[in-house]
Amino acid sequence: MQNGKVVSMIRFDSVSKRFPNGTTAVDDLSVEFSEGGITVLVGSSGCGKTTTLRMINRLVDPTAGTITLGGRDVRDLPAARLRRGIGYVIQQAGLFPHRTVLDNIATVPTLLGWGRRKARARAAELLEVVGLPADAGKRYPNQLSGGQQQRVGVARALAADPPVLLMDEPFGAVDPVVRALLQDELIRLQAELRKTIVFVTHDIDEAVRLGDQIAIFRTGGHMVQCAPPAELLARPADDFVAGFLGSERGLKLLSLVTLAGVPYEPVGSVRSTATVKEARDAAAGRWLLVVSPDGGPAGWLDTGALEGLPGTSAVAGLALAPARGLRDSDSLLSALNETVSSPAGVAVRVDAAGVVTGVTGQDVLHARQRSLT
Amino acid sequence: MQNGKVVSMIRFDSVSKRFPNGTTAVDDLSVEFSEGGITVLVGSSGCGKTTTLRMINRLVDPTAGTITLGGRDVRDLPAARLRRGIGYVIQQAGLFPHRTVLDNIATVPTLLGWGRRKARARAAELLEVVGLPADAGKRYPNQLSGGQQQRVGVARALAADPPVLLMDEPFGAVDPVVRALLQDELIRLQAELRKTIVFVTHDIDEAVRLGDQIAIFRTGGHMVQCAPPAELLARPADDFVAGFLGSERGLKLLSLVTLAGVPYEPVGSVRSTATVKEARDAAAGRWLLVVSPDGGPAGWLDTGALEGLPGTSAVAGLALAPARGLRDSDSLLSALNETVSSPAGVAVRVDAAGVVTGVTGQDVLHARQRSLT
Amino acid sequence: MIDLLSQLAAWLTSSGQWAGPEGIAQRLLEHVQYSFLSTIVAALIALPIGLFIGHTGRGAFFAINISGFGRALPTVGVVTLVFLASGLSMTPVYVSLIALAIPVIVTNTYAGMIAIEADTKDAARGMGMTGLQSLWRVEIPLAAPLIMTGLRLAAVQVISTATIAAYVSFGGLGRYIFDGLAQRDLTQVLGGAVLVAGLAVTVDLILAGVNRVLFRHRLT
Amino acid sequence: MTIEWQWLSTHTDDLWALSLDHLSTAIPAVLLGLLIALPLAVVAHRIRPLRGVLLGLSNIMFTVPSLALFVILLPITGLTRTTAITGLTIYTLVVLLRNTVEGLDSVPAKVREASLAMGRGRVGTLLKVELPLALPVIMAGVRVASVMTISLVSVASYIGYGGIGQLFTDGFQRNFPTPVIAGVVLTLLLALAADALLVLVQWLCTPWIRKGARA
Amino acid sequence: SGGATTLDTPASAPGSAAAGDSAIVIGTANFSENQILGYLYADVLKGAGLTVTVKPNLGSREIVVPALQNGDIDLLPEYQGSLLLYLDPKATESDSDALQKALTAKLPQGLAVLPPSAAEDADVFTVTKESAAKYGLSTLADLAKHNGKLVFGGPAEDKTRQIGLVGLKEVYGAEFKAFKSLDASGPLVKGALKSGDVDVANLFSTDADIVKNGWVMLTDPKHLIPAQRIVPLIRTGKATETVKTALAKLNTALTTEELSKLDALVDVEHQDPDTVAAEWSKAHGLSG
Ligand SMILES: Nc1ncnc2c1ncn2[C@@H]1O[C@H](COP(=O)(O)OP(=O)(O)OP(=O)(O)O)[C@@H](O)[C@H]1O
Ligand SMILES: Nc1ncnc2c1ncn2[C@@H]1O[C@H](COP(=O)(O)OP(=O)(O)OP(=O)(O)O)[C@@H](O)[C@H]1O
Ligand SMILES: [Mg+2]
Ligand SMILES: [Mg+2]
Repeated sequence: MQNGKVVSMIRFDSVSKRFPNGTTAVDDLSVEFSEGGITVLVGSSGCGKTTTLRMINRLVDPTAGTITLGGRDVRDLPAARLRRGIGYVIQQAGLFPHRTVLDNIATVPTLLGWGRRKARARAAELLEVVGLPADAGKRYPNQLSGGQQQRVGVARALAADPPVLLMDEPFGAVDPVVRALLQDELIRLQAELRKTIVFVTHDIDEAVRLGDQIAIFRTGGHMVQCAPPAELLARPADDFVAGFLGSERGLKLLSLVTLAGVPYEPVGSVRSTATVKEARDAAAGRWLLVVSPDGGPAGWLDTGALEGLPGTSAVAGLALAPARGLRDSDSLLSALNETVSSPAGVAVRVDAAGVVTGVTGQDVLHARQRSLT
Repeated sequence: MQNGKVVSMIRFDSVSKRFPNGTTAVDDLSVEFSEGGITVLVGSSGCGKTTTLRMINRLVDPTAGTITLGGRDVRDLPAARLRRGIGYVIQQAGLFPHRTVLDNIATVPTLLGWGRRKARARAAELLEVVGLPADAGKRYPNQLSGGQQQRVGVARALAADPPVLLMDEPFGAVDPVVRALLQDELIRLQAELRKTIVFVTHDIDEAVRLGDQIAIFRTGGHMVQCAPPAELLARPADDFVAGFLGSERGLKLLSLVTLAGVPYEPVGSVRSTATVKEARDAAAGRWLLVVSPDGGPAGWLDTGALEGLPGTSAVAGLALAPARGLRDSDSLLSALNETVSSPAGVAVRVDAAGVVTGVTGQDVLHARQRSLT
Repeated sequence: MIDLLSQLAAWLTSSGQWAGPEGIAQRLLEHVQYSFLSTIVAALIALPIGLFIGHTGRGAFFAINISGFGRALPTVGVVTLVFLASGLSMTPVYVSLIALAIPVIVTNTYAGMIAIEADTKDAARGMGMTGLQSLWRVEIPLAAPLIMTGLRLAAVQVISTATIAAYVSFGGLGRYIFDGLAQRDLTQVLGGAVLVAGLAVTVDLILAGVNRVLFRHRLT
Repeated sequence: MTIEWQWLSTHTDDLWALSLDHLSTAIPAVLLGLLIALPLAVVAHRIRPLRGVLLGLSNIMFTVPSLALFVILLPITGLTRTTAITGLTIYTLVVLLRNTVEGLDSVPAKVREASLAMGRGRVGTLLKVELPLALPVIMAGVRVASVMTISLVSVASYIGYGGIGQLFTDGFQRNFPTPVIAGVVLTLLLALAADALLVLVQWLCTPWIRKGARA
Repeated sequence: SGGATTLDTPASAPGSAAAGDSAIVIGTANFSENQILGYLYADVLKGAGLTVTVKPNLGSREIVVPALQNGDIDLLPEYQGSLLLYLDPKATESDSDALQKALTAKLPQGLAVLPPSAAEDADVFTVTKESAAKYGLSTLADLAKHNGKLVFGGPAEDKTRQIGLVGLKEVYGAEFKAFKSLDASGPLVKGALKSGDVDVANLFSTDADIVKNGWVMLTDPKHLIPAQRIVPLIRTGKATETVKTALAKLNTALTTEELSKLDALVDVEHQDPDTVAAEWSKAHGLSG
């Protein structure tokens, strides 16, 4: 891997691709995809994302310009050799239907002459890495669900541990819930593996979530802007980009900023084991935070509901509005969501152990202001 | 239509559907789909949405229970007659590939014996209603884009002006941008036509956007909750529903509430024709609102940038941060987005004519609190 | 070989060869007549069967297997058998040609019918068409290209097999093949073969053209 | 027309021998056809302009009446089984070629591409990915070709290699339906048996389809 | 049993290839009489201790004679007149000795005819009893009286050969309304004669159906029709003394009458040619 990082920067120099039928799929593209990071290509259908990707592993040859990988022109290597060193996850998995899952994953190791036993062992290992049960290995692709197939596709691309990974709408075919799961897994994997990944999608949320860098393409094969997501959201280059990022661009930006450093204020609270009298004493406004024995938020108590109850009766058992504790690593967006959802109009903050430390209200918006400098 | 409204309430009474292979697609469903409104059925794949829909026009017959339409059991009419009175938009359009677009749209009028001329005239009219150019009428479906085909599908269902419309993932096959467009059109159409619509989707955002009422299904054909979107977001019946609604449920709710009634505060501003001196005098904080000659917001001026400029020079030409004016009909969510995006941390409010009336800051969140009662 | 070809050319182009009751023109006419009649009758029998199976989905097993069965039926055997049963007439020829054509038409019609997307059939029913309306207005027009292909395949096969008429003493282009064989006249055999193949290819091209014109808008 | 059961019972040996003879013409014809069709199909599949030419040629050959074809071959290959096999092989090509090309076409572009992208060469992709995936369609062609060939062998009785077809000539000349009926039935049985066998072979060769219950 | 349709007689199977020069392959054309003759040849040769294979049903003369030249087969039962006309379509010889002489002269290198059998299976032009009465037909010369009125049926080759339309016109001045291509004394021509589709049919004299249906054979006063005595056509290399002697014995014993009987057994009784042949040669003490 260390070795991988050194040779894995991808650079396009005035690259164009014109198909014989006259379509210009990519138009004078110059860009660098940084090492060890995820570059996401987005843009509407037919804007040349796939073509850009496929020029890297030479499934398509550019009509002009050069592409270098770690400083070497990709044309210097025989195509098959080059490709064995680049993982490729094809849109909708593109698995070999006539091979078992294990054989699918072992494709590149086998081509590299690893020997059957070693290749299979590696495949079994990867099955675990992508979160599939071991017995899935013996099945055929069409015996798996769409989401599982996507995982196999990723595992297959990772099999020979290539420094570079090309992923073409790898999560395109699955429903939003499974998609979020797969994204989480990719983030987890990448934290460990630090591959140079080029990732194609047309889902801007996915791009913001995964990308260290986002390249926005426009029909005709022009790249309009290439920047880290926060910069893109804060300063879209033009109306096309702004339009593409959607009307809630400001809020999306909040999802990129964490709560770390956002101040919190003390909050009046009672333990869930307290009595009604204790609760009345602690109450400052209409809503009182109830804390569970482990120190985490149990919920918001409507103090109006205390009226008429005997002072000695227990708080436990009274109806609580839900409260979620937010850690410093949570995003401003989730804090804002909490602020909006909770009846008290504030988000409960907790420390790394989950113990309530205070609440943040309007400061969420102020924090946003500060991050805008 | 008036007539339509009287007879178009749809009611399920303990309806179940078990397919011969043993799958229970719908399980003991009792629900009412209100007249003149859109009821959206959501749920993950295979949970019985399509089956529920198809039982209404008897493409599927329930194994138990009764379905009434405007008080009459659907089984009282011959199936073909019943269906001619119910518009049906099939998943991915389902157009007749061998008929021109016009003939496709004229299908039901022709079946009803309207006569060729009249049916065609009606079809041409509908082409316009769904926003297709007149010359599209002579083409065949496969000469249209996915989004255009969807429109034809909707037009075909509307052709005989049926009081009831069944729409099965009508916008499933198109990209998000076109999808939003089609949704807008449906909302516009419905405001005019007030059909009783049953709409299937698995996109919760679409459901929230379109539904007067949302029915959430769970695999196995159980309906878990059926309620207006605001209620659903505020009070999901259980964890399944809450999970289905997504983590930013609170923010989604904001999209359903308008700014009407949310107070605004006066804001210091200068005309875009003002001088630097006038701007310095008007400034209260770092950011000053610049108003264009028509009274609308031109942008935020960083007063720090005024330093060192001659007092007589014009404000016009200085860099402004963008500001969008929000009307009372805009949602709290867009206001919040503005608050977060604008450097001043407030949203600019305008009246119906687009003239700046003031700004709203923290009150957006307070307004939310009020709406929670 | 060159010799043979030039003889063939001479045989095909000599004007005497074309005229008269034994001439090529007459034989060609007979051949077309046998083939046309057989194909039409086969279509009249096979189309309803194929449409019924395709429309109702009942008897699919039958449809799939009849094609195998039909292909396996040895034409020479059928001709002989029907000849022995019915005596010297055109019956054996027609029976065997029709038997040859039916399975092709049935299977293609059926294939055309089941290739129609379920969504489209659903749409037809959902719009309130009755079963027959759906069949006439949607299913048959959509299956038409494949049905035509079936007719085309059947016609070509029938034309090349209609030589069998000469086996039981009747006319058609097969006469040249059987007579040429008996008279040890290879040129005549070859001429007959070329004429039959030419006729089959021509009919094939014509039907393909008709297909293309009729269903032009489906090609995109 | 009555069947002389007596004749049947005294001729079982002959029927058996004829069936074997029948198959020893039909089987080599199909195998040879396959051997020729596979490389041609690969060429037709890869080189677009050649596809029309090759398929067109095989179509035209198919329209030549079988008897004439045998007779035309006689001066070249003599009165031998080779003549019968050669003629029948030419007929199998029309089906085998078309199906193999279609089979190769049916391989999803994604899968072919996946193979290339993993770093497999063109030949490797053909052998390890395209042909196996085309197998169902190719086998469908082999089934049709086998059944067709089995029924066509009888035409070769005109040159003495007709297998079961000899029964037709015999019955015809003696005005004796029994052998003819026996021949027709026997041909059908052989064809159906061959077909069933091929279905089994295909079933065994394509475990991924067999087990793809979920698809 | 090894019936009319098998490829090999059981006796021939083992060691036939190893037997080298002494092994003989007999071919027959695709009609039953020729097959019976083939099996008779086989029986007597086996009786003489030779290894014999029979390839029955090989096809018409046009297919079988070239096969003999190629060496695919060694021996073939033939008919004098037809064979000569096959070799020389213009030949006019008609009596047996002349034919034999002409054959010897015209046969290609490597082939020879052995002395003919007493049995003959000649072409006959036949009409139904009714036609004979109606048109007053008894000899071929009578045909000319009805020129352009009658339909002639026979195998396709009759149209162009001497013992057919050509000879009938040349010798008897007979002309027909039409010619119908049928088969050689097979079901087609007999069916056509029976149904009236043809008036005059070319049949073979040994055909049992002639007698059965009471058909009238027109006589041939001008000797148009050549003798059709049965001759073994053989590759010279195989014509050893043993073979000649054995076949000569058969040829003496076999008469036209006997042959007709054998034909009837096969064609009418549906017995197998090999069985019929075996029984006959055994009965006549020819199979050793
Ligand atoms: N082999 C080809 N020949 C001709 N044109 C092609 C070819 N491949 C792609 N194109 C065209 O090039 C353009 C870019 O295609 P590309 O596949 O790169 O788009 P994309 O951004 O990946 O789109 P999508 O989101 O639909 O996958 C399109 O207009 C496409 O039609
Ligand atoms: N004709 C049928 N025979 C047997 N089972 C069926 C049939 N139609 C649907 N089902 C089953 O019934 C269940 C519900 O199907 P339905 O089509 O109503 O789901 P859905 O909610 O519309 O799903 P999707 O979102 O995938 O369209 C599924 O498990 C499906 O497999
Ligand atoms: Mg793409
Ligand atoms: Mg559905």
